[in-house]
Amino acid sequence: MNFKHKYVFLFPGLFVLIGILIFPIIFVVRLSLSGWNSYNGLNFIGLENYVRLFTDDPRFWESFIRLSFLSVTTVTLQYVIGFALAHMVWKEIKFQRFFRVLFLIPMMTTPVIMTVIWRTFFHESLGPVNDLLQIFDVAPKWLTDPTLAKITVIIVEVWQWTPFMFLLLLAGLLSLPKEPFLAAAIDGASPIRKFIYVTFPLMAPISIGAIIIRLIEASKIMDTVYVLTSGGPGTSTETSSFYIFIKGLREFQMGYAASMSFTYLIIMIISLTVIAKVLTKLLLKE
Amino acid sequence: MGKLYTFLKYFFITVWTVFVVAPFLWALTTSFKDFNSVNGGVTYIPWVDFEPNLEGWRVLIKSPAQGGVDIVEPYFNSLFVTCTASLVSIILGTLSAYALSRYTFKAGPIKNNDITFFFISQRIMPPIVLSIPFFLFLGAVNLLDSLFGLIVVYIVLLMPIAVWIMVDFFNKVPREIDETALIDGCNPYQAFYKVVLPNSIPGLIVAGMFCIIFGWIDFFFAFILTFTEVQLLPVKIVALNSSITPWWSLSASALVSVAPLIVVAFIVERYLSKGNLSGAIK
Amino acid sequence: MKIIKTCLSAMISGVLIFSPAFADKWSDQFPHIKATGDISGDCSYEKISKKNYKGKTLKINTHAVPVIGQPTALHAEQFSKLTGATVDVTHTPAGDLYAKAMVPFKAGQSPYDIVFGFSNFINDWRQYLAPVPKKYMNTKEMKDVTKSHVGVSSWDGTMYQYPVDGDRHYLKYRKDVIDNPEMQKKYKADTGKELKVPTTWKEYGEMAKYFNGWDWDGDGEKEYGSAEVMKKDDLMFAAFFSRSVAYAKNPRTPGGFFFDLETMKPNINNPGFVEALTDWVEATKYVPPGGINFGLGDEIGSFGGGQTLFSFSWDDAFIAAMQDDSPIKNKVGTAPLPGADKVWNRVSGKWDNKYNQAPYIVWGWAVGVAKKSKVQEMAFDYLCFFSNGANHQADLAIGNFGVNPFKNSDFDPNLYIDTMGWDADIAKSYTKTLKDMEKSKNRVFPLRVRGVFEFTSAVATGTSKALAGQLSPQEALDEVAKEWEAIVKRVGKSAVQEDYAVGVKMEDNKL
Amino acid sequence: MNLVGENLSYKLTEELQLRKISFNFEKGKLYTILGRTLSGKTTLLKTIAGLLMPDSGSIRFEDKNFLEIPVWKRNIAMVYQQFINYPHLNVFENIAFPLKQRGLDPQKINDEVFKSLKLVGLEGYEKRKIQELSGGQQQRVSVARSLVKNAKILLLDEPLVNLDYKLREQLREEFKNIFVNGLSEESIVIFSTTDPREAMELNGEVIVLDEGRVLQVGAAKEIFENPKDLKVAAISNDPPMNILKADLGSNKIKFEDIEIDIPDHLSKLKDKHFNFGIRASDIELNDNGFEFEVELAEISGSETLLHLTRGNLKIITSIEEVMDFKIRDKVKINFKSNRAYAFDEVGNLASSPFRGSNV
Repeated sequence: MNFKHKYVFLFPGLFVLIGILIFPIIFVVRLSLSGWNSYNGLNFIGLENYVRLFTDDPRFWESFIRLSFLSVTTVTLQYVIGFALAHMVWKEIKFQRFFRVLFLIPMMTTPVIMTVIWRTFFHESLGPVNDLLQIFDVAPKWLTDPTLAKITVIIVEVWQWTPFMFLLLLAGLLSLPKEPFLAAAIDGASPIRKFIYVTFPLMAPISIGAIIIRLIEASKIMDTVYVLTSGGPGTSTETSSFYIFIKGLREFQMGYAASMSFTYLIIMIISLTVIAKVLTKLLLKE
Repeated sequence: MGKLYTFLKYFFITVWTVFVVAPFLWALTTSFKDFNSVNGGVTYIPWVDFEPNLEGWRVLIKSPAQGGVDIVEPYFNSLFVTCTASLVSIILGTLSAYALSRYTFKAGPIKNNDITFFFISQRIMPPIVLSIPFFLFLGAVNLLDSLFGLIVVYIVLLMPIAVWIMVDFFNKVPREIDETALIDGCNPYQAFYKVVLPNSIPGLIVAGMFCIIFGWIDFFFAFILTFTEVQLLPVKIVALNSSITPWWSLSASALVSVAPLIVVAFIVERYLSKGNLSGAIK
Repeated sequence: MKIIKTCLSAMISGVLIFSPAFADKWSDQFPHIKATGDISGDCSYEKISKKNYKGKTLKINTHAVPVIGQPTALHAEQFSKLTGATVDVTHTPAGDLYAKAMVPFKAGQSPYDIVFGFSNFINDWRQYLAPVPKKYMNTKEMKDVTKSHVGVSSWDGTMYQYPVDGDRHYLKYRKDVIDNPEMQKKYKADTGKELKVPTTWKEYGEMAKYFNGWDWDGDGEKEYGSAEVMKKDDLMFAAFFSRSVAYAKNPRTPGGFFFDLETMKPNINNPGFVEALTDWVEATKYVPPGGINFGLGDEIGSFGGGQTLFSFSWDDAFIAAMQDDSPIKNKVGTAPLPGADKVWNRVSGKWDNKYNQAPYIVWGWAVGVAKKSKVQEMAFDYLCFFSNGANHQADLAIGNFGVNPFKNSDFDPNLYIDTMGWDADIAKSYTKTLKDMEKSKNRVFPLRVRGVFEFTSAVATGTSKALAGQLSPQEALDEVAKEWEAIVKRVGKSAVQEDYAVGVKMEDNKL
Repeated sequence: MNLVGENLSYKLTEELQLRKISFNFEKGKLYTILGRTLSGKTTLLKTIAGLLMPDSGSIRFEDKNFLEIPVWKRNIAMVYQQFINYPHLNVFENIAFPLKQRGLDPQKINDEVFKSLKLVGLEGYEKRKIQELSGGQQQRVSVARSLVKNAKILLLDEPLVNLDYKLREQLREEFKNIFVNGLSEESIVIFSTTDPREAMELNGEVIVLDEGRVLQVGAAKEIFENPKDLKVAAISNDPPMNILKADLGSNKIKFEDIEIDIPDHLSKLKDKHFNFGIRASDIELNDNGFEFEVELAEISGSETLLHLTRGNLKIITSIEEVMDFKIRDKVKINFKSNRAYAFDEVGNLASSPFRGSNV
């Protein structure tokens, strides 16, 4: 099928998007070539910002590595847990509707607000977690130990966004064709074999899509870090987007922040493309 | 084997349920606390551990002059902006997604997948930096601090999600259905809205839900692009977070702000239960 | 000045004695000022009610409710009733106030007529703000503002920020422990030292450590030594400077606390600052669990909730502790920031082994009127009204309003004894503490050079790495110094120097 | 007035799907497009329907340039091998859909729908949802929908292939009646299939398609009796015709170590080397025949297919009864050589039992 009507379908959305974005994107590039900050206007300083970024800012690259660690870990956990949960409430189970709705809800909370709740939750002297853990005579430093603080960020992220995976994967499971399962049942395959050889391969395409989109979202991880730890202790939970936020809106080095964002964008596009390719190869066995 | 699996299943579900519910329960009790019952040691149960009061909730409807935040108007603003932007995004996104799923486009090296990725990639850029150009852009067209301006920006935020989900969805709807409609005398537009659309409701529901969620929870653009005329819920609630953290009213607001979306969750679940999500057509 | 003060106290005692009888037409209408009634002045209720701003709109961006946000909204409501103006108020979290106003400023817009912020925003904002007109400089209310707060609100003699609040860092302690003879005996027995209000950071540290981790007030909960802002956010650097002034602000070496004004070489990594940071790293051992992730809100909750022995920084924690429903009301005391037995002399390159103490007139709430505002007169009228006698006194009396003393007339202990029910000796030590800071000749003012947030953010990052144990104090501050030098280079040495000179002039008592 | 296609070519990505195809379809006739999977059948049907635009060539119908008419105005009907219906509509609404689209009045629609429901034997199902029907019923609905339009061109793209064996047999019979007898003189029916038997049974004009080319056009009987070349022979027989490299000796045909007598119709062959073709059904079990070894035995319906080997020879034979063979059993067979074909070395038909040597 190929009619000229296709443009009528595609263009409204595409042009609205481009129309709204063309100016901002061009401006970001222009901004990244300027020293726009609290005392400078939109001057032109060439590639100075990029030179600074690539030669004199280890903090950005450290935050990038931290971001990669955090996003890959959280997305992996979200995927595994989300898949497990979806698989469990896929077939008949008691209170199925209740669980399905319940498991969706964390995603619907506003991160900046909900993380405040989490902060009180993990508060080392006023929060319930350590209060209850007193029974075992331990008091983990949820927010003040460099390693544990990362884990706390991961816990909160997993709580918030596992529902995203859960929903997509549950929807995927519910739309699977029945025939392969019948065939597997006739062959007398065990549940584990059935999962490995039937369910999982059938879910591969939807898995790839969900993982990629979650990686995009997880890479912007910021609210959680901001509210929970402000990147601390030290710089141990500082992520790229949070660092860009500090440079941009806190220190108001907008030009520099723009160059970081632009660099970040390029790196993300490249790495997401690579990740998508690798995942396709791994999961679809092409 | 089966027994062990069932046991593990229920065990895991229980653990996860506790994990999901815990912060909400904590928010619920905290919402009835005051300064002393938060800061004087950990307390759990109202009347037993601490004397509950409704101040945390009252703050949400009191005027700022009385020390409240008055979220009523922002609540409706948020609903309006979120729903309108979601609706527009879904309409435009669905049309584009349909085109990308059904037709082939080629402009030089750019093909369908690249256009789809272009849509999705709009979500990669960190919002911090984009907010400044958006500010200038909306300023230039005189849309700052207006509902319409926010809707325009949210469309950029939400349309990629709609396109992504709908392309995926349409790819699973056999194209022979559209072809049959054409053969049966529908022009492409009629085929789209008489045949394809009615069969895409599950996809539209999921896409709509994601749009509503991502619109509802956005803080950053709402924060930068509004001043006094228009206030959205998250901005208003975050404005509570002053140097004396009012954990009680933040807790209450967290519960209030998630409430309308629970309705959305029920709608989505209904469609899930029907089992016809994600294009189960053949 | 004295006359006003006498008048005031007379009036307040009047209120106390004849309270039910006291009423004027304004306090009937505005219960907020029922304690005093309208107080005559150039922006009193009476005067402002003569203005007619019907049909005009005033747009204000202020801090979140209640701290400063609530009085803003409240006075806006009153102002609107008096003048017929429409006043729109938005509330923004502290950390975002700067950007919220700066983004439109840079874009050449001024969506707000009045913007609230911190006093150290002044250098970045002043080009977008209208100077306070002479008319308001000469009001009765303005004449009452202390010299240092006029200084904080002004840039090189021109006032850009309308004084509505006064802030400084000082020490807060648990009176019921420090003044308790039994505790004093116990402390003496265990450590061989006197238990008293600490005058040096070392004493502060020793006491905090001793009183860390056990239940010394018998409420069934463990208590801890000190609550401090250690979270790597926008306020952390201020806590560090509070701890540094004793070691690094040497009255014998004028010409710059943060930089050597001559060379613009950062002082930040000199032994004075390193000593302060070493103390601070030590302090992580006597803060409550999670203490190194405490922001200001946590500090207020922790000390104000009775969890710690000490705290320093802004007024709020003290005010919270002194609230009516607080379990430790009237059990807390105030004192100047601790000092040190030695102070670094950057000229001689040696320690001066002399006791040194210096107040840190840290930034507080500040507010300005946008240059592009079309309703400047109304805006200044509003601000003048905001801080008129009646409103200011009523605001002071409400702890979480965040309005703190900045007028000479505020240093009257009766104000706090009468309206807020403070114990007399607490109120006296409070006002004395504040007043003494005004008198001190060895003060530090906030850094107010251009790009100030680049500098303070570097300090926060560096010190927070030290607190987290990622770097030693010396390494951390060397890193900060390196960063500062880079910023100076980027911004332009002479530009920073020019800005900094204004602050140094104040510090060196030349302005 | 005919549906005439000339030199139609269509390219998808780099691969040609149709290579210069021409045809001339007359009204009132049934055409069968026979070809293997991916031979271009569906592409051709979609091109006729207007769903694909050929890269070159032309289609004319009723003296109009058909390519200029968009699909939705062509008045055609199409049935897919997948059972395509509108899942959001019930049976009645599905069948009524094209009529509503034409704007007919409700009474007329009602009559027409019930007429075609009856034709496909689905009376009483009109309120059912599509998902509640079996595969065969779903396909009946889509056939009914295509019939109800009374379209001038009816395209059926392997409508039976996704049904099970029994149902296929039954529907094939019914369809034949419907298409051959139930259609007006004005209609052209084009039926595509991979199954030669289906083509034979439908007994219309057959177009043999392979790799986007038309190999042979002719009546079903003609294609069966005189396949133009080896390819047609392969496509039009199921199981495919056995082709053995043979030499013509004096009075004997030799392949490998087997020698059989030359039947009359092969006696005039010119070439010494040729391809000996014999259908599986023309090989019979015979105790006096040649011994082969069973490599594989499969039972299909009421017949048994035997894959046999002897040295380098591999042949398939079908036996009209269900028999139980084991692998490596020895069987003896005989070739009904009077039903054998000869193809020259290039592959063209040299001689058939029905036509003799074509020289």
